[in-house]
Amino acid sequence: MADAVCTFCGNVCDDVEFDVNTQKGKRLCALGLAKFREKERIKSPMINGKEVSYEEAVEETAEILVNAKKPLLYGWSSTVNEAIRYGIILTEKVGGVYDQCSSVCHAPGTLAIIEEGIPGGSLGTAKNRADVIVFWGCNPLEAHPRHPARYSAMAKGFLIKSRKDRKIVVVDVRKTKSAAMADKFIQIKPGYDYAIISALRALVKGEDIEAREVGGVPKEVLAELADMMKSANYGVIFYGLGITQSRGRDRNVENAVKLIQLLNRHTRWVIWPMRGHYNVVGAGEIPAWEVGFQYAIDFSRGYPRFSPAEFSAVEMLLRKDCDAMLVMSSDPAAHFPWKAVEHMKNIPVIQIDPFPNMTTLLSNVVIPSAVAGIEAEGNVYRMDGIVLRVKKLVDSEYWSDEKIVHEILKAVERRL
Amino acid sequence: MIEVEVITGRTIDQGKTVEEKFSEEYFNAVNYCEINEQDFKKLGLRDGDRVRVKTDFGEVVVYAKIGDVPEGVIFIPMGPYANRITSDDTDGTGMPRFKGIIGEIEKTDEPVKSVKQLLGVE
Amino acid sequence: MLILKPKFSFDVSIEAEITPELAAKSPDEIRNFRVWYGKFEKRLEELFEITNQGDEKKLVLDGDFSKVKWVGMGMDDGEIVVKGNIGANCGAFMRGGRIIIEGNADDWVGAEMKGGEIVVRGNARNLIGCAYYGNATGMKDGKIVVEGDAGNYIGEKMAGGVIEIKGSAGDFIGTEMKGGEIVIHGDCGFAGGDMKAGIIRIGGKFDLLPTFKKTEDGWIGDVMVNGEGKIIKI
Amino acid sequence: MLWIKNGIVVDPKNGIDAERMDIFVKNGKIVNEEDVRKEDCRVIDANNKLVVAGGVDMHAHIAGSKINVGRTMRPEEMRVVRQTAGKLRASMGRVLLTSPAIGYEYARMGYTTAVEAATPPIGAPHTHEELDSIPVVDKASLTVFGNWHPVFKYAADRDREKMKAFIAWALERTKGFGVKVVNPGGVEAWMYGGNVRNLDDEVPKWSVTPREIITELVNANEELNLPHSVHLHCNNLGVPGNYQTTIETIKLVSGIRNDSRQVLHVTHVQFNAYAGSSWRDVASGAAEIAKVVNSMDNVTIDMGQAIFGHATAMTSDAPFQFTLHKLTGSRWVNKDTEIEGGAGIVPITYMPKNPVHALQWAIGLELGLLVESDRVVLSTDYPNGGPYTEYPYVMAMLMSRRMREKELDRVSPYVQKATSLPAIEVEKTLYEVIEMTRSLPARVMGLESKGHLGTGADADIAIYNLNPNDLDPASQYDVVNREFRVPAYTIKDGEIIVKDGNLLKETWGRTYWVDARKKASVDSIDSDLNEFFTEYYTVRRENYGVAEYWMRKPERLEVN
Repeated sequence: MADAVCTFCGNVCDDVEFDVNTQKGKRLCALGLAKFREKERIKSPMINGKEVSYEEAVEETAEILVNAKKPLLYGWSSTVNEAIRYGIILTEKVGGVYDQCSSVCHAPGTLAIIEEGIPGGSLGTAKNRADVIVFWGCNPLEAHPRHPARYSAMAKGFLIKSRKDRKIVVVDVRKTKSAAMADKFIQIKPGYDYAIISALRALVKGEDIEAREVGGVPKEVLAELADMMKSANYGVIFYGLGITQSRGRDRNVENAVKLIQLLNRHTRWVIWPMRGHYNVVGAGEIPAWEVGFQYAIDFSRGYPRFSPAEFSAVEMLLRKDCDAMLVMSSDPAAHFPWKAVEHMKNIPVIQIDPFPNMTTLLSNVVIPSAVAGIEAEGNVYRMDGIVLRVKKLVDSEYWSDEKIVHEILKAVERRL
Repeated sequence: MIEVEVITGRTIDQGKTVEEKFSEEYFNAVNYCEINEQDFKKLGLRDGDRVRVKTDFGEVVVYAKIGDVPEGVIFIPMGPYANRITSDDTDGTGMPRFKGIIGEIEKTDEPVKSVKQLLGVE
Repeated sequence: MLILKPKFSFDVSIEAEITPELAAKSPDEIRNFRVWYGKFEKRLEELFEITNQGDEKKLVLDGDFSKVKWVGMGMDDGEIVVKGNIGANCGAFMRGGRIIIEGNADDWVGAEMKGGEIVVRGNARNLIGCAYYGNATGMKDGKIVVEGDAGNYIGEKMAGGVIEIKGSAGDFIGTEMKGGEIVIHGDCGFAGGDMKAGIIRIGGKFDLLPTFKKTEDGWIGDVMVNGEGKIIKI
Repeated sequence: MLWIKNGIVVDPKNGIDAERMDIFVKNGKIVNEEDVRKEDCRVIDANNKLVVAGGVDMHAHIAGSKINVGRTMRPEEMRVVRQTAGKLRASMGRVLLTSPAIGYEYARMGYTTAVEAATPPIGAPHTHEELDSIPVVDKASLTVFGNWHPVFKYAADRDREKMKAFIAWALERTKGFGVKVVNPGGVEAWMYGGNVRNLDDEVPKWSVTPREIITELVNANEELNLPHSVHLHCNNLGVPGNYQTTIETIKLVSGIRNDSRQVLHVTHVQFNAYAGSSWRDVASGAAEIAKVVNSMDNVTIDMGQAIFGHATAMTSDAPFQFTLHKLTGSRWVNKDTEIEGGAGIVPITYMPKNPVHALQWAIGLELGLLVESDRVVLSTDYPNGGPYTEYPYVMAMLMSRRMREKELDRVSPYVQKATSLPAIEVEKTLYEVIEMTRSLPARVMGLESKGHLGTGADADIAIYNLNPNDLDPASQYDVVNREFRVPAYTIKDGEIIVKDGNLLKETWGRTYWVDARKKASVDSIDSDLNEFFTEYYTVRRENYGVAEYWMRKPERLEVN
C-alpha cells in the first residue's frame, strides 16, 4: 500500500492508500477508487489516427498552434500546476486563448469575486469551528463523497466535538442523496436562488418582505433559516453548480456573498465553492499570477485580456472564433453543449490526456500522458486553495503533462 | 407529451466512470433521465422505456427512470446525452445554462444512441 | 464618408477600433489603419474593400460584420451605419455621435457609454450599457434603443442615460443601477436587484424581487441598499 | 567579469560616502581589484554616476494567496499593459502586478531583493510557486506565526524550548525566512467576530495575551539567533489612538539585546501611528513613536508610506480588513485558515483631499524623517500603502523640504493641524536614503551579502545618472524622483539586467530560507505535532509544507 493523494475531486484527500498490484485501496471513496484503478489508455501519440513518436506529435502540435490565427487552449483542471504554468506561457507565446474547465463550472463564482469579493475560509475552519453548515445547490455525497466526513458535516475539530454540535441545512431543487444528512432540507423552485437569497438578506437585515413565499419557499421557512443563520457562532455556506449553472449564475453567487457580508455584522460566516476537479483551482490561480486573470484570457494582441462573453471556450466555439484547439486533460466533446462541440469537428484539435474519451474521436493530434497522482507528481490546489503535492506511485513510459507542454513550448519557441 | 424543466448534474456513477467513456458502465451512468413518479405514470412509462427529451437546443433519446424530483422537473446526469439539450447560450457569462432548461418529453420507441453515434463518428 | 466591405468571410474575429474619425484621415492612413485578425496585425485594406466618398465623418459597414469587434469604441461624433450584424463591444466608451445597426448586435453594446446614441434595428445580446468587470459604473449618459429583443444583464451599474428595448429582454435588468432609465416594452426576468436609484419601466411580465415595496404606480427598492429605484409598469 | 569604472560610490555599510572608485565583479560577487584580469572584464563606464548596492525591499506582498486573490478580484488593476509579450513576458498591472511584472519593475528601479512579508503557513507551497515565477530578484518569505494555535499553547505554557522547536520546524516546513507576527491574538478573536484591543486582552479559549505571545516569540527568536528578528504588525492597526499600543509594544523588548541587529522590527508603522479617539479627531502619533524608537537601539521600523492613488489593502489582519470593508463599502475577501490565522483584502484609493488619507501620507513621511536613518526602512507595504514603484518619490520627499511643501499644497489642510510634517525641517541626505533602501533593510533582514558593495557581497548593483557631488537633492528633487526610476544599469549577480531603464533579459534569483533545526530539539514537539495534525488539520503532517526540490533556486541559510 502506497501513501497517495487522490486526484479525482476538489477534496484532494491526502490520507488515502492504494496498492497498485492488487488494485485495492484504503480510505478511498467510490470515485477515488475508480480514479486509481487501471483502465484503458491511449496507447501511443497519434496524428490523424496514425501512431507516431512523442517528438513528432509535439512538432505537429507546435506547427498547428503557431500557424493558427486564434488557437484555443482549454482544459487544465486535471493536471498539475507545473504543466499549467507552461500552458499559460505557451498560450501567451502562440497568441492564443487560455480557458479552463471553470468556465463551464465555477467561473461564475470568480465573477462574483470581482463584484463583491469572497468572505471565505479553508476547509479546516469548517471542520474546527462551524456549528451551522449550509450546502446550497451542491450534492457532496455524490460529487465530493468524503467532504462531509473529512471537512464538514461529520468532521470533528477544535470547537466541534460531535455531529450533534452542528446543524446541517441542504438547499436544492431536488431531494439529492445529500439531503438525507441534513437537519433541514429546503426544496426550492429551479431558477429562484437569487430571489430567495435576496429575501434572506432582507430578513437578516430586519426588513419585512411583502411576498408570502419566494421561489416556492414559505416566508416562515425563510425567516426560520435567517434566524438560524444569525444565531450561528460560525457558519459556512458551501455552494455548488446548482447555483452557478442555473438561472442567475454569477448573480446568485454575488447575492450569496452579500448575504455573508451582512451576516458578518452579526456573527461569523464564510462561503466557499465546492470546486470539482482536483486542480481546477490551480487552473485559475496560476494564470492569475502569471497574467492577471483566472480564465477566458485572450493573448492575440500580445497581452492578456479577460472577457468571458468573448473568450470562454464555449463562446469561442459557438462563435466559430477559434481555428485550432488544444485540449489538456479534459473532455469538452462530452461536456460542452452540442452546438459548441460541432465547431470542434471543423478545426484541428490536439488532445493531451491519459484516457481515450469523446474528444479523442475528434482530435487530429493525440498525445497520451502519465496520470498525475499515480504516474507523475506535482502540486495541485485543493478546493479551498490549499496546495498539496500529488505523488508518483509507479513508473511509466508515458510523458508527464509537464514534460509534454514544456516540449511543445520549446518547439513553439524554435519557430518564433 | 408533457412540459418539463430539465436539470443536469453529477452522479456518483457518472463520476466513477468518467475516465472510461467507452465503457458500458459509463453509457449506463449517463443515458437516462429521472422523472417524477406522477409524470412517469402520466406518460404511461414502464421500467426500461425510453423518452425523447426536446428543448430549444436539441433533442435526445434516453432511458426513463423514476427519481426523487418534483413534478415537472427531470434530471439527466451530466454528459453527452444531457448536453444534446442543454442551453448553449451563456447569456454573456461564458457559462452555458446546464440547469433549468424548459423542454418537453414524450415516450418513444427509438433506441438510445451509443456515445459514438451521438457524436456522429460511428 | 467611408464604406467598408469585408473582402472574404472571416475565420476568426477581427478587432477594429474604427470610428467616424477614420473617414477624415488621408487615404494612406485609412488603408494602413491597423486592425487585428486573430493574432495577426493587418492593414485595413487587407481585410476590407474601402470606398472613400468625401470626408464626411461617417462610416458605412456593408456586409457581415458579426465577427468585427470594438467598432465605434470611444467615438466622439459622426455616424456609423452597420448594414448587417455587428460584433461585440460596439460603441463601448462612446461619448457622442450615432451608431445605427440595421441587423443584430452582439454582447456589450454601448458598455460604459458616456454620450451619443446607438440604435439596433434587430436584436441585441447581453450586457448592454454595462460596466466592464471590475469597474464601478456602467452607462452614464446617451441613449441605446433596441428595436427587437435583448439578452441578459442590461444596464448593470448604470448611472445615467436611457436604454430602451422595444421587444422583450432577458434576466437581471438594471442590477445595482444608480441612475438613468431602462424601458422594456415586452417581458423580462428579475429587475432592479440592489438598485440604488433610477427607473425601470416594464410593459410585460417580469419577476419581482422580494426586496421591493409596492407603491402606487409600481415598486420601490432595493431595500437592501436603502434604494430609491423605481420599477414602473407601463 | 565586470569593471565598473569611475563611479561615485555610496555604500553606507562600509562608510563610503560619494567616493570615486572602481568596483570589480567576478562570479556574481564583488571582488578586489587583484582578483580580476582587467583585460577580461567588461567595462562599465560609470563616470560621474551614482553606484550603489541593489535595493532591498524587506516588506512587500508580492506572492501568495492574498495578492493572487487581489488580482482575481480586481481585473481593473490588471488591464494596464506595461509590456507586451516578445522575447520577455507580457507584463501587466496598475498597482497590483503579475509575477513577471513584479520582478521586471523591481529591476527597472534598481532593486534586486524583495521579501514577501506574510505567508500563511499552510499556504507556503502556493507562496513559493508564485515566488518562483518572479524573475530577476532574490526573494524570501516570512511565515506568519502570531495566531497559530501551537504558538498560543507554547506561549501560554511559557515553554520556550518547545516554542523554539516549533519555530524551527515551521520555518523548515514553510521554507520561511523569519517569524512574522500579525495582530497577535486578534485574528483568533476574529473567528468569534471580535478582535483584541490591548496587549492584555485574553485570546478567546486560550489563557494567553498579545503581550505574552509577542514576548515569548521574541525571546524564542533571539535564543534561536535567527538572521532576522521578530517582524511585527502590531495590534489595533488602523484604529485611531493606536500609537499608544505601538509604543507599549515596542517597549516590551527593552532589555533584550542582539549585537548584530534589532530584536524587534515593527512594520508599516504608519498604519499604527494614529492619535485621537475617532476618525473625526484622528491625528498623528508619529512624533511620539519616533521618540521611542530613537531612544532604543534594538528596534527598527519601516514606514508603510501611503502613496496617493490606487492601492489594495491585504493583510493577515482579517478583523481589520472587515472594518475597512464596513468603512468603505468596498469588495471584501476574507480567508480564515485552518488553525493558523486568517487574512483579508479590500481595494482602497488614497485621495489627497481626503483628510484621513492625507494624514496617512503625512504620517509615513514623519516617520521616515523623524526616526534615525539607521532604524527606519523605506516601504509602502506594497500594495497596502501603494506601489513600490513610487519609492523614488518617497526618497525625493525625504530629501527635500521644498518638495514636501509643494506636495502639502495639494493635500487636505487637515494635515496642517493633525501632523508635524509641515514643521519638519529634516532633509535626509543621499547617503541616508541609500541606507534606508539598501544597507539597513539588508541588516534588518540579516542578509549579509546584500545591501552593500564590500568585497564578498553579491554583485547586485544599481547605477544611476546622478552625480552625488553635483546634486542638491533639496532643490533638485525632480531629478532625484526621475533618475531613481531609470537606472543606467541594474546588475544582478554580476549580470547586466537593465540598461538605461530597459530590461535586457530575464534571470531567476534565489529564494532564501532559514534552517534553525540545529538550534532546537524538533523531536520534543513530535507528539504535539501529531496531535495537532490529527485533531485539527485537514491535511496530514506528512503532506504539510514545501520540499526544497520543488523550488526553483532555494538557498538554505543554516543557523548554527
